Amino acid sequence: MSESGGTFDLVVLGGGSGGYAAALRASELGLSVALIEKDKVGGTCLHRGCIPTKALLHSAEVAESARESENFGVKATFEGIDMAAVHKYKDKVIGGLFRGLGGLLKSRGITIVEGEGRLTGTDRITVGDAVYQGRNILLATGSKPKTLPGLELDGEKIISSDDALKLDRVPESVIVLGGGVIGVEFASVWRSYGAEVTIVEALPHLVPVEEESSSKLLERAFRKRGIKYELGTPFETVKTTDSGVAVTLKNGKSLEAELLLVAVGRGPVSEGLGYEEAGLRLERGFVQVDENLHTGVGNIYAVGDLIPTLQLAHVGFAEGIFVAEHIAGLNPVNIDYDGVPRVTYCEPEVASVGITSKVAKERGYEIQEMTYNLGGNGKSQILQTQGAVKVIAQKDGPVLGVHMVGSRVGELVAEGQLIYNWEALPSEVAQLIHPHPTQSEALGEAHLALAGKPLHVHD
Amino acid sequence: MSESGGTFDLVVLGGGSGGYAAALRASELGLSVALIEKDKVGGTCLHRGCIPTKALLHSAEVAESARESENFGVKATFEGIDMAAVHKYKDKVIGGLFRGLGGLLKSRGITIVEGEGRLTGTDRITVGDAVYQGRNILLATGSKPKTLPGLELDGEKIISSDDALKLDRVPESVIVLGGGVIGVEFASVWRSYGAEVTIVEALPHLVPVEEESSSKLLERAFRKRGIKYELGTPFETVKTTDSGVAVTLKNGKSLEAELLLVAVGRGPVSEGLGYEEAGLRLERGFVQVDENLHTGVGNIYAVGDLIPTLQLAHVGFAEGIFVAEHIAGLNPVNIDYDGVPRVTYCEPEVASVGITSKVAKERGYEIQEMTYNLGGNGKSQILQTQGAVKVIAQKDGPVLGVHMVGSRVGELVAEGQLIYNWEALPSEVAQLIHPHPTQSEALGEAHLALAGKPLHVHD
Amino acid sequence: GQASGTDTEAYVTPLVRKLAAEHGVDLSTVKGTGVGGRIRKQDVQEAARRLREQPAAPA
Ligand SMILES: Cc1cc2nc3c(=O)[nH]c(=O)nc-3n(C[C@H](O)[C@H](O)[C@H](O)COP(=O)(O)OP(=O)(O)OC[C@H]3O[C@@H](n4cnc5c(N)ncnc54)[C@H](O)[C@@H]3O)c2cc1C
Ligand SMILES: Cc1cc2nc3c(=O)[nH]c(=O)nc-3n(C[C@H](O)[C@H](O)[C@H](O)COP(=O)(O)OP(=O)(O)OC[C@H]3O[C@@H](n4cnc5c(N)ncnc54)[C@H](O)[C@@H]3O)c2cc1C
Repeated sequence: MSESGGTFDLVVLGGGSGGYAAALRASELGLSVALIEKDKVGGTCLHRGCIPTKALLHSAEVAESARESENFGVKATFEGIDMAAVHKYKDKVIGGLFRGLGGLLKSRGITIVEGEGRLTGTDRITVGDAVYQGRNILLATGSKPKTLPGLELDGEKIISSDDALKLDRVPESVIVLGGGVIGVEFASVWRSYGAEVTIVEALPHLVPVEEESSSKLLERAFRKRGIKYELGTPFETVKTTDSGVAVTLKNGKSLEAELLLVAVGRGPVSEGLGYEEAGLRLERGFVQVDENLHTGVGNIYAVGDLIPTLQLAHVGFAEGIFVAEHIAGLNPVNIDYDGVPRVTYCEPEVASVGITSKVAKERGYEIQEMTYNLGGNGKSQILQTQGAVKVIAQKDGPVLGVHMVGSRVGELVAEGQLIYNWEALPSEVAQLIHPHPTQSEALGEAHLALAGKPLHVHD
Repeated sequence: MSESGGTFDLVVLGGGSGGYAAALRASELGLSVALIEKDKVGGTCLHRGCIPTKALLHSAEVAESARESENFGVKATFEGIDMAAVHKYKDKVIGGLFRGLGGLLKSRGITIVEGEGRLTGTDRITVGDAVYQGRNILLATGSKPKTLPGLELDGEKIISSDDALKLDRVPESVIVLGGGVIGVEFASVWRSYGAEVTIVEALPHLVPVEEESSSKLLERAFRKRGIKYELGTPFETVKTTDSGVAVTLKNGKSLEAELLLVAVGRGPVSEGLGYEEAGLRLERGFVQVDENLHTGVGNIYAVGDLIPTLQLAHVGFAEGIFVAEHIAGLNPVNIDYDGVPRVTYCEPEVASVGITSKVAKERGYEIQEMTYNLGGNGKSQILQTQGAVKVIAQKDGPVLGVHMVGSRVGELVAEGQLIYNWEALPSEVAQLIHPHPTQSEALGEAHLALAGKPLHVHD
Repeated sequence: GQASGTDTEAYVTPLVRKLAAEHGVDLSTVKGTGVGGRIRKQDVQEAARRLREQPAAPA
């Protein structure tokens, strides 16, 4: 026997970045909303993703800063990492944000349903015995760690990012399978904590979706930091041993370490939730949607990691907001995914927005490029970081891409986001002299040079 | 007997930010240029200003990071500051940038004249025996530390920023006279280095030209850091004692410390250089210019700290570039000084662009404001910094001002610079979801809220 | 108005808005060719060109 959970303008399944952003925006627009979450609102990003990893990365930064303090005239001794204290710090940050989010959802009058939901019709979601009927349904059940065929995670020696975030010790040595965002971030953390780290990546470069020059700069920096990597060499097998894991690669090499982190990507959470039964199209588990994020069935929409768009929290936010505005009849502009900023928060950071030079050429653009080396940037010299800012523009046209490597450059990509999305000409940026001495000047210098008026640029 | 130094399209007196930027841009535009510098190219900013202070501030950051390392799970012990090593680090940064600048000027074919110049006619500058004739003259002799009437600097116990940058020890205690940019930056450095610091400011607030809410946030942060301040209390006298200085204030209070830093502003370098004799108008020593930076005499222009515009290196750059383009006939757009970003690099940083709410009201704007507390910003929580981003917009109109306080917010003002100068509406910024988790999201959130679609905002 | 955030006008960027003002182009008459129907600078330039070529309305 099922009871009624009520009828809402919008029923959202999954309280992660995509789901809760939609719920917030819809309630602002006067819609009644139920948000169903089986675990904790905030989802992967807040509890097992963006926030905890960046807390680890910041304590890694503190460790490196202590280790290199004498370069800056500071006498300090680095003695090690106290993982219990790291977790305490990390959990405090998460806890504060979690309480804030909970309060926010409540204050907007959103009905929060705790429990596991299932799509049981084109306009309803069932949680236990209760049926939540929605004039519109939003699926936002997110993603979970993937692995390779035949590679089983044991949570002890062969682990996912979920396990890695709970590790109670600094491993002696780690093999990181996958040189994408998640892999290089953990590699960076563990190296700063003192571990021996080797990254195994089947493609020819670390962060392979980035501009090739960015990958190369990151590889150079990682080499200097003593992070090893095997590129273009697929994984073959792993065996657990008494002391850890023994990995063999397709090229015959074998590696040993205390741990293997499997960071080969994340797959959608879409099985057993009634999606196919309701007639949704799934591909490799991802729910397929049109440009309005509509599934093609009833009034069912889907957002976030569940659909095959960029797996980023702010994409989830943007998609959630879009769906809320769309069903409220606001006619929002479709998301330009090229214009979404990407940040990899390892040390040094990698950030980009817009398209790569490769894609620009594929699309037939005639382009101009300018790379400004951070060696010429005062603030970067003060931080003693290396890297570059590369700007790609259409010949006599707007900026098409911004690609950066260096400590803290993740904060600079917000300016790049405006430049790309507002289709600024290099000359329009060059008109504005950036504040001195900041790292943002490197972006300014690249635009000055592209506009034919280089300032601190060597030929 | 005078010999000829040659005739040039442009003769620049002073090789600081303003002078060298003009020289570089003029030479790019095909003009012949002589650049006369009595000391070192790069001027105040590179040798006694922006760069050395930011190096000290970064080593202060490293010290604080070591001191607070256990909050982040890092075991490290802070043992003290090695001033010799701080100077080595600072001088290495300066040296690298200085060599780069020298090479750049040479590679552009600029004639560098080493020596002290004097305006000896409306089209000539004399250096020793040599006369450099210019179809255009640019005066860029910059500024030097000022003091108050009756307050004499001895360079030992009563010092200027020039002396402070050379100090071979961390003082036990310092009184900083002046709560403007330079004063609060040194206060911040010394406090991080372990000194007892008291700031004396005659006006009611620290950084008194900033938005009042920014001043208050800085004051709160300084109070927490144990930096003392006396606001709205003019200085009366100082006496040197055996152990240091004894200062009395107009309100009767007296303070003692090892050192007194006088940071009450900088005055133009314009005396004895032939400026008045050539017919230039000076006010309180500042050379007066029109909106094209022309002095009204012959083809003589002036830029940088010598004229009564904002005393900032990037203002010098912008003005130098403007003059070069103007004399080359390019008809450049006049500088909007409200649109110049300002950063104070103490801990926490203060950054702004556009106008304050006070000025907005004086100009008759009806405004909307939104303050986003960094308490809601994930990355700021990870950094454990406090502060806020305040955005002021014209009612139903563009953004008029961005005002921020918090660690590292100086890098965020570059985005603010585009928003202000491109006259963006809050909704145009709100359309673009910022990368998560970055501090730049706080700027995004403020615009989302102003556009009527708050995301992570509590009512 | 823009500040309410509930408008259904197409999204324009400040640079496009400025260009339109400079050329006297009414944005509500311009069809965007950008992603999701965004009005791009080229669309404004094209509209401005058509405005210029359009014969002056009889007085
Ligand atoms: C280690 C790591 C680091 C990352 N770092 C970043 C970063 O720095 N920046 C960034 O932008 N992105 C980052 N991401 C990606 C980001 O976390 C995701 O893109 C984002 O969380 C996706 O949001 P979502 O709402 O689609 O899904 P999720 O956040 O996964 O949320 C889905 C929610 O649905 C709930 N749910 C699932 N099934 C049901 C059900 N049947 N009933 C009820 N509830 C259900 C889940 O419990 C979960 O709370 C990172 C991810 C990882 C793993
Ligand atoms: C402690 C401190 C910190 C600062 N921090 C910042 C900051 O973080 N950001 C920022 O934007 N600004 C900062 N400033 C301000 C910045 O340094 C100045 O605005 C900038 O240097 C002005 O440039 P200028 O070219 O006008 O003058 P200057 O840099 O002063 O250069 C003038 C040059 O002219 C030369 N000169 C003078 N007279 C003669 C002559 N007769 N013959 C030949 N040469 C001559 C001098 O030797 C000097 O090199 C700071 C200043 C100080 C003091």
